[in-house]
Amino acid sequence: MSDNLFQEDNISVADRLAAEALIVDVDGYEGPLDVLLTLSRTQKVDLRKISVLELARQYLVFVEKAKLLRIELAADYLVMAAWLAFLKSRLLLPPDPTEEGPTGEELAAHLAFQLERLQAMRDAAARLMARDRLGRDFFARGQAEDITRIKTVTYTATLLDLMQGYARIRTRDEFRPFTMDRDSIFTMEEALDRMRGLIGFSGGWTEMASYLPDGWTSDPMKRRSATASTFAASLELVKEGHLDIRQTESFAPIQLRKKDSST
Amino acid sequence: MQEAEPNTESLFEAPPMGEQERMIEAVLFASAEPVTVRELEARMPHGCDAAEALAHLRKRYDGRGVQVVKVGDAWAIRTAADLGFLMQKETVETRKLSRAAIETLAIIAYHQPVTRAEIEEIRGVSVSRGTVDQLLEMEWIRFGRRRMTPGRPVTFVVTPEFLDQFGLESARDLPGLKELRAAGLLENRLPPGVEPATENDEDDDMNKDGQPELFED
Amino acid sequence: MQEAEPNTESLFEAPPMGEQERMIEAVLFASAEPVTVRELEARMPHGCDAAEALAHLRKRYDGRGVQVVKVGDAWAIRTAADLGFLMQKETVETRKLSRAAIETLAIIAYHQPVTRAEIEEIRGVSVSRGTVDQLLEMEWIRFGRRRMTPGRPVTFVVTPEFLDQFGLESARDLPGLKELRAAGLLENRLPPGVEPATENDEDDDMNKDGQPELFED
Repeated sequence: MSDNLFQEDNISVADRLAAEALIVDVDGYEGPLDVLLTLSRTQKVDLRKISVLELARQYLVFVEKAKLLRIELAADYLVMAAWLAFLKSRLLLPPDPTEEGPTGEELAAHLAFQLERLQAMRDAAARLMARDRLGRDFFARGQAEDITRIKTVTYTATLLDLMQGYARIRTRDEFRPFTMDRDSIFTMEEALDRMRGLIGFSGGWTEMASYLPDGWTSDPMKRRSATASTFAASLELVKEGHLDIRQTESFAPIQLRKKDSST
Repeated sequence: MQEAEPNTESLFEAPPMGEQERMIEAVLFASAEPVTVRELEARMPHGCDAAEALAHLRKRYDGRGVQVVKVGDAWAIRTAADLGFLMQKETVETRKLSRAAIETLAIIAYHQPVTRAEIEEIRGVSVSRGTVDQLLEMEWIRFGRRRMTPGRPVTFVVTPEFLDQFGLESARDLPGLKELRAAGLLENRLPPGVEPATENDEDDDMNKDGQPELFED
Repeated sequence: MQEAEPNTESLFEAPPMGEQERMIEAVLFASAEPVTVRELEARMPHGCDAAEALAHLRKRYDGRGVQVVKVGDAWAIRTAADLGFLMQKETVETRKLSRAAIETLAIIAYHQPVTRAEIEEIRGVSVSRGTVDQLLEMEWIRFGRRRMTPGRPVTFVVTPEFLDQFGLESARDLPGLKELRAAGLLENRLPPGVEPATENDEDDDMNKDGQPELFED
């Protein structure tokens, strides 16, 4: 029974027609989410009550049909198809307790949320554009007045001018390399030398920050340079097989440990 | 007459409220752009209460052919929307926005401040450079504060020009905003299984002068 | 859409006088030129009496901050003459900042705090005193702390007025190089070997350390 659902033989005529209509116009769609939203309308229910399983099936029909018609679908359509096939199997098979990660229901709920949110934004955009507009429905002063001509010159520039100005200079730099003279640079070579000497003594996990050389931790410029080169040196040592490195989450301290040769 | 010495006069007393109302009426009529209360008071004699005078003026124009409207924290006079049919001569041909640009604009308005990645997550497709450029150029959106998440992405917000264009007093008056929020559709809900990015507000690697490392490349 | 009806409707009856007054008010407000009675009637629904509505409107604005005035044989809304002193700001002339000033400002914004010598090194040309003075006078930049290096040169930083002007909440919100590139602003590559346009921002009384006497107060 459930096997049947994986076969594409039992496609209803209505599904085929719907899929073909989509394919003819595939260029007119803005990606897989847009197609899913269009397909979901055939269910004729509130988006909150949509059957994601049914939707996944419809989408897979659509992709299958495109293949039959030898229509090149962009990669993101195929990625969505693979993901929906995975979701479908998760929804149909009993949950495997050993498997980690979100359940099929959670994934389905999120997809339904995405569709509802996209639809809501489209509705909102339509309501926004339907509002009375300046210069179309209501109007500003047609003739700003100039009674007393007291001329004061002010100079203006826009953010775009500023960015373009900066871009102009930096683009020039690509051909006339610019280097600031900086004395607060701790090179990676220096860091590597230092680390090689130190890692032999450490047993457990130690924060990388504790490897920074003395006198390089208070001045932010120096600390930044020392941190960057120590981190680069650590990666090099990991690559060479001397060190383990870990970070529990974004912005958490980076920790190092001498690689235990017994494990 | 008296106005020749508004400065010396004002040392003693602010003009009567009716007079303040006239002044605001004149300034708002003369200007095509919205004028802030601060700008109004800077132009008026010392001691004037532009906010109160504005409230009176607004009431006076209630139901008339022109209206005193609020745009962000500024004020402007605009013709009543129901008389738009008289103005064919003044209508300016507005540039047609693409569907992508309209949706992007709506997402920025309803979700602001919002990053490019978030816009793409909501629309399900990547946002083309031209779309954002067009909206920036029209001055309907601008860069907002950087998001304090990895990569420190810039955010986009809508501008007072946007509010003026659509006759909104503030972004809180966007149509359907409350309902969308109540339905949870303005939340930035991550797909299940994805760790939320930490909102790490202060970054030690930033020196005192606000120079993020981004600018050092 | 609305235009369709008034014509058929008006075959029977002109809008009430109050409504005609509103129409004239809106048209006079929005049009760039004074409008004649004939033009007014051509725009209004059939059967309107623009002259009578104008007389009412004129009376309504009597003594207000703006007046309905006759210009030749046409009509316009103008600020009351006694309030002219409020309009001075309307005639501010704005000019684009020079390229040298924009580049200097951009460098200060992206690299602050930055010394004059560093600005010159980045721009590749000397920075004229006039440029810096202009930016200081506009209150877009100010002096920062002195750099603790030989000569103790002063540094420049941008001001809150600058952030306000450019709609930024902090200097950190300036788009980074990567974003400039994404926005297509870094594409204007000069072919290798081509000298950038020479700007002789000469400044002779400046010594090598970028310490003109200006800053030696």
